[in-house]
Amino acid sequence: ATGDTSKKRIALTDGFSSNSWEQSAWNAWKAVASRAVKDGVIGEQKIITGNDDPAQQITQMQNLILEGYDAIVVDAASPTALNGTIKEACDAGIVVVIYDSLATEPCAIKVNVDYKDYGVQETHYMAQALGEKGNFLEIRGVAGSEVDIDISAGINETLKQYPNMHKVGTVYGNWDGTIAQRQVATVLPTLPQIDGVLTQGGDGYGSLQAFKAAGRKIPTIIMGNRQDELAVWKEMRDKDGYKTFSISSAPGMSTIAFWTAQQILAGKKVPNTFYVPLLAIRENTLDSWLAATPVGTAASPQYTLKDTVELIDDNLAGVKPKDLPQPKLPQ
Amino acid sequence: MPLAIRRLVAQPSFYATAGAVLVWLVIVAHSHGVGGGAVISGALNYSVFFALVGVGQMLVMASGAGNIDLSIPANITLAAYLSSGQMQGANAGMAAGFAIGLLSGVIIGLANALLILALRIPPMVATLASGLVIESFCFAYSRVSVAKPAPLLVSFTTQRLAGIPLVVIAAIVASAAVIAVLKRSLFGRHIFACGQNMTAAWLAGVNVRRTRVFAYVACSTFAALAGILFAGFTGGPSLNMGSEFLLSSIAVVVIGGTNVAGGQASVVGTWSASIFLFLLLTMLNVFQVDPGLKNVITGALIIAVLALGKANRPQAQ
Amino acid sequence: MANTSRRYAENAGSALAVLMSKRSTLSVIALVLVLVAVFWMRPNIARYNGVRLLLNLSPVLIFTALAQMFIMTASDIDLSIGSFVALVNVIVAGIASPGLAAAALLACVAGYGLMGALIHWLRLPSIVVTLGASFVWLGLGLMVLPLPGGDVPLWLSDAMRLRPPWVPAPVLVALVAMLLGHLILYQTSFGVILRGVGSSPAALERAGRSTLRARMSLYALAGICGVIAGVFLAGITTTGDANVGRGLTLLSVGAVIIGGGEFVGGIVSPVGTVMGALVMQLSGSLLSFASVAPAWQYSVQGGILVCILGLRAISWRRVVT
Amino acid sequence: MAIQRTDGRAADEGALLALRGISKSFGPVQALKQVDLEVRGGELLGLVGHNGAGKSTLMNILFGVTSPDRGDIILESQAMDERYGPALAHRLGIRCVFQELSLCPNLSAVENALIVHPSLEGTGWKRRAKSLILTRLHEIFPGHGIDVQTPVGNLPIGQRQMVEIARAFTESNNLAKVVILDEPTSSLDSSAAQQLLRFLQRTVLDGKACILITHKLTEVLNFAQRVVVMKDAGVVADVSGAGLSRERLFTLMGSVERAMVTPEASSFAGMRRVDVVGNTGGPSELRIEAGETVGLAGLAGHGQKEVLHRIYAASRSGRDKGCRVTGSAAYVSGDRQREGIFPLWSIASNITIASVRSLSRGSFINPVKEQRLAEAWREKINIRSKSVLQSILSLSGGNRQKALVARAFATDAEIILFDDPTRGVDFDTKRELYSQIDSASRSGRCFVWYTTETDELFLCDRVYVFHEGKVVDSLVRSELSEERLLQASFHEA
Ligand SMILES: Nc1ncnc2c1ncn2[C@@H]1O[C@H](COP(=O)(O)OP(=O)(O)OP(=O)(O)O)[C@@H](O)[C@H]1O
Ligand SMILES: Nc1ncnc2c1ncn2[C@@H]1O[C@H](COP(=O)(O)OP(=O)(O)OP(=O)(O)O)[C@@H](O)[C@H]1O
Ligand SMILES: [Mg+2]
Ligand SMILES: [Mg+2]
Repeated sequence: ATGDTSKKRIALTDGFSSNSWEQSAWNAWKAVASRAVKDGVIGEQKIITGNDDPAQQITQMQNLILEGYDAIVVDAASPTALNGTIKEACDAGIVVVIYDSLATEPCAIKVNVDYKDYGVQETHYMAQALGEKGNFLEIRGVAGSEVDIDISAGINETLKQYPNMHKVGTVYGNWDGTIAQRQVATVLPTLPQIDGVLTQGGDGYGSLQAFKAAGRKIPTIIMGNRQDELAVWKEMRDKDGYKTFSISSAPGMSTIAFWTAQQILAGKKVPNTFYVPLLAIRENTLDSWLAATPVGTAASPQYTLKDTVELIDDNLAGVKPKDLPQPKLPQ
Repeated sequence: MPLAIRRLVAQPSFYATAGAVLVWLVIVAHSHGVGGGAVISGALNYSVFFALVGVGQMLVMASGAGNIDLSIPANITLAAYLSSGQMQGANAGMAAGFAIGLLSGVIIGLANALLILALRIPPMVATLASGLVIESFCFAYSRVSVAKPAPLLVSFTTQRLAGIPLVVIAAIVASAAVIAVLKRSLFGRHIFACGQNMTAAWLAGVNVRRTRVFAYVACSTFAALAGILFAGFTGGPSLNMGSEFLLSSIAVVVIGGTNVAGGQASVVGTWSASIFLFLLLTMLNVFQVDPGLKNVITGALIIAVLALGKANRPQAQ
Repeated sequence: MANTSRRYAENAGSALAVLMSKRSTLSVIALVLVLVAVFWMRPNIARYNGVRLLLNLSPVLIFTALAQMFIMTASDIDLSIGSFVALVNVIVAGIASPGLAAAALLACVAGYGLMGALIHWLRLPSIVVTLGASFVWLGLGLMVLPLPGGDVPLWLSDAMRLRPPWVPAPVLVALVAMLLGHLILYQTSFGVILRGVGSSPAALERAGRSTLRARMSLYALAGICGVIAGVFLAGITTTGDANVGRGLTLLSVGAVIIGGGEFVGGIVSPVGTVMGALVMQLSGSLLSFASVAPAWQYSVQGGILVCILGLRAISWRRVVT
Repeated sequence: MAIQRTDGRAADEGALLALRGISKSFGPVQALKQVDLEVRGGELLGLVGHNGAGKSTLMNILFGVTSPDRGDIILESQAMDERYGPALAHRLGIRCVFQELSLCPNLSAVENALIVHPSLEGTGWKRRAKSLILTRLHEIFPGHGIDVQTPVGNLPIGQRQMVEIARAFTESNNLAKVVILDEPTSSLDSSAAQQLLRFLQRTVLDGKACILITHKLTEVLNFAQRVVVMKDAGVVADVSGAGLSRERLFTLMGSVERAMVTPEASSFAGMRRVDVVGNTGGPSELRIEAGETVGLAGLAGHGQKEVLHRIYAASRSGRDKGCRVTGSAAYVSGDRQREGIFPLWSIASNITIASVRSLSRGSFINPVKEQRLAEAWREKINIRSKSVLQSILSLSGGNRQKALVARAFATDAEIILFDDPTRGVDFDTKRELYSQIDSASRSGRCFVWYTTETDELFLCDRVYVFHEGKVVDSLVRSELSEERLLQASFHEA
């Protein structure tokens, strides 16, 4: 749609604290949104970040409502706690678009990722890579979050198809390298040899460190898209041909959410929930993705308006969305 | 009870140590003896960071009721970033990395002391505020700079000598030095005097201000040291690497038998408590306990160890 | 510290000095400044609806801070109040039967009282007991509601939308909270005992009063305030989430201190505490209105705390010497 | 131990309360051995004895704060069981003014009065409590000038003591029948002390009983109708106060009266140690020379303590322009609870804390030297304990005070600042202390001595009298007289 949005104001509130995934999401948003402001596509943009605290994010949203933003993009720190406030925003005629961690309030537009497929894909990869057998460790995310439940369900349902793959342990790594390292270290001594680690992203690097520190054989660890995960993968691949697979949701989703908000303001019809493909990195694309990912961030495409419109249209038409745009190598 | 046992039980560190041993036995029993040694050396490898941070927090807490450092998490993170940022993944930058990391610790300690002593802001709030400010610096720094620890540092934190990680040996030496300082040195005497009664300490010729500044600086230097090493251990800094240390730094100190009201401290207890908490986590993970129940058990055990220790230890009124 | 205010008044002898010597004065000034800044930056907020939305969530922090204040009256500190409020929220949203939920809430208050008794009997440091308790509350919350969700009773979410004439509901809540806190601690004879236990339990015992009862009452009062905060939270969010209380604990400590309270000696001010809670609540909004860059948002928050408390120390000292 | 009884009255006759065969030990320390005591209505009973004799312990048992190992407490002809405690004691009309103050510092005098009167609950408690405490304050200490609405922690120690005393005599449904006063005058200046003693004399006329524990023997000699003497955990004498002479009391207490030490003129004259000009204003400045003992007199709370603090701070920082100090200073506070002892430490550590610096090489303390120093001073100053390694809390109040004096003497400070250091110290101990001061000043130490006891001022070479924070008079020993002091104290010179 091409309605005039040059006076419109769009804000982002991210309820999570600053891990590299979130940082990449903000960086992507900032690059795209400030460009849009400069180009006169929208009037004003703003980012507010949080502290993993839903209560704080509620306040932030209320402030954005008070400030009269036309659209608010949300990465919700709680799937439910913000519902009341989101409703309030919708009632005030504000466009609310949620991405990554969703909230359940129906009035908001949701940019979603098929997290169950996340678990399915990595488990299939693992089965292939290890000949459908072996001992596995599952690293889960934040207990009680929907994303964690979905990925774990994908993993465990797929594992049922492979009777010789045994899950011998589970820990919660909170998608955080440091925590994952500690949690994995607690269980390692009592576990038999581990052949593979099924992860949820952000925790691959930390688990690897735990295996190293314990002096154990390094298993096949599924990586997320953080730079450290990709870098260590490349390093081990170059050294002794280590093979693995990286899957993740792309932080650049925040820019899809941005353009979605802009399009709605411009008058486009958008489905209530639409899906963004997962970002899968394989050996052949590792180098280009790593090169495009600065230290301390996570691999992610930046979406243009055109990408977003195509994605929405594909979703509307019910066709499988195209794969993610490949990284533009830095000039 | 025979006298020897009574003495043992009266040690401030007794219950934390007993708890650690007990939990370890449960783990080993569960795994039918598999990995008993590995559990301990793994526990040491992690506890060392909590113990280092705890020893610093202990010095602050022993220096008087209400003294506490909540800026530790941010401090750890900043030191980790600054030092790894200096090292840039090369051994050549290691000395400079350590220096700059420790320096940031010293400066933070001085800043905390300034807020607390000069502006007379209660320590809990002052360090909460300074922690927030430091967090901003971490945040800003992490975006502009590449941070990677030196390979030598990485191997130092993971290498073992006779099954004991090198970094643990180093930390034990450092802790022994702290014990000596507390038991025998003027500073130790002064810090405990301040801890019991600041007015009395001042009137007895103790330089209260200097002692307290020293306690805060020592604390944040320990935290910075732990941060530098922890960055090596985890292969590189991350923004929330310190958050685990906020509550646990307090927990290990007090479970370890240090008097929260000040005036008395236990380095051994702090170590024991660090190991106890890690083994507790191990046990709950090994038993695959649900997250909810895991939290309940952890909380209840922290209170139980504390209560047992307090109930059976003779105390001054 | 105890006699600073008096010295202040003596030495300066002016009306201003008398005003400054009041414990809650600083929080009043801070609140006015923050409000002025907010209204100046966003003039359209200075209306019924603006204020209502601006302070929508403040009852949660106000009652959490009052809970913290009751604990601090006993010269203790509560590191668990945040997760306790979350637990209450989860109970309200996650337990469908009203009878059962009410019973659970009563048990929560009793649990708080027992925590006080435990701290008293064994003379345990409250900071660690409550630290342990924070894990217990969080764990219980996760057990009641492993996944965020649930539903709150309709009457509750409706009550949160009440719009009384003239004064927005959150402001009314703040006023009532102030009044209640003040009445309990300063106008009843029982309040005298409650404050006494924080400064000199031995003196209370020698006066023939039960310090155990006083301690337990303070903790139970804190529990009640925690329950009120949790119910407000449930009403506003309309669902339950065990992880929701994270930031509340330290904010509540900040609120009590800004409000003129002290960590030891049973010195607290309910009026100041409520003001302090509003200041903490609004300083977040201030950051958002001022469009502070994400990296520096923490810094500014820390800076505001330091400024307010530093100002208190400096302004007192200047007149003292 | 045969008890000497000179008033022939039979036991129990008219007794308000009786203690029978009370024994109490704290670990190895036997604090009380088979003690009997009766208190009759209408009498002011003096209870005296050396430090650690067991007086406070006995009173704590009587009041229910401590429970005895053996023996009975008989109130209103009934033996109390194990439920006996402060609450019951209050209900039965027993009141106690403790040696270590027991007011809540964050509560006002009014509120502190409330907490001992459960019956004041309900509306109007503030008004009623206020009138209760004010009436008593006016009655006992006319012209006290105490703000009863301000937290008592803001009041100077003397006023706090007054509040606590007045509170013990307030009556609601709870009457005050027996009031125990444990060293009540230790923080009062002499005029307030006189007011109190006269009030006690009056109040027992209407059937109340008061037990007065004090080390100021004149108070007992002049006011008590009966005197009970304790020594080494037991009662050794129970005599009528009428006609009791000082000498006789000393004999009963087991002390031999020696002549007061008469200080000699100092031979260090001329070497200026302290020079305070600034704030003291007034007709004379404050000057102290080596070897001199200088007394600070005047009513309690008129700035003497502040000057001591100022000298001490100046000796440590040297930044105070109005206060020049040459040499180092050591401070001995009489408020041992708040500014003296380190409760978690042994006696030895408490003694050596101020001198560990000189016992250390580098910054490490030599433990052997430290122990030796502590042991030496324990002996020199006669601290009653088995070993210096025992906890400081195992000492009685007076002995704790001795440890604090030992702390100051063990340093190499040239100036010793005394902040009423003999508060609650028995007569023998005081005398030992005086001779210590004398010999120390002969070796060039100088003493700045704030005291509430006029007797001690006569030991000083020079006395500065304070009024409202200023030095209003300066007297050398030859000019010193009780009248002069009083005149100057009230600034009527
Ligand atoms: N709580 C206690 N623990 C151990 N010993 C104690 C305790 N209270 C008193 N004592 C000991 O009991 C004895 C009697 O002490 P008490 O305080 O009754 O003496 P006192 O006559 O009041 O002395 P003073 O005149 O110095 O106040 C002393 O030897 C003291 O050390
Ligand atoms: N004032 C007192 N009141 C009650 N009990 C006391 C008191 N003083 C000592 N005790 C008891 O006597 C015993 C010895 O106490 P003490 O404090 O001397 O131990 P300590 O180990 O020698 O101390 P320190 O650490 O100073 O060496 C303890 O069991 C203690 O409970
Ligand atoms: Mg006594
Ligand atoms: Mg005594």
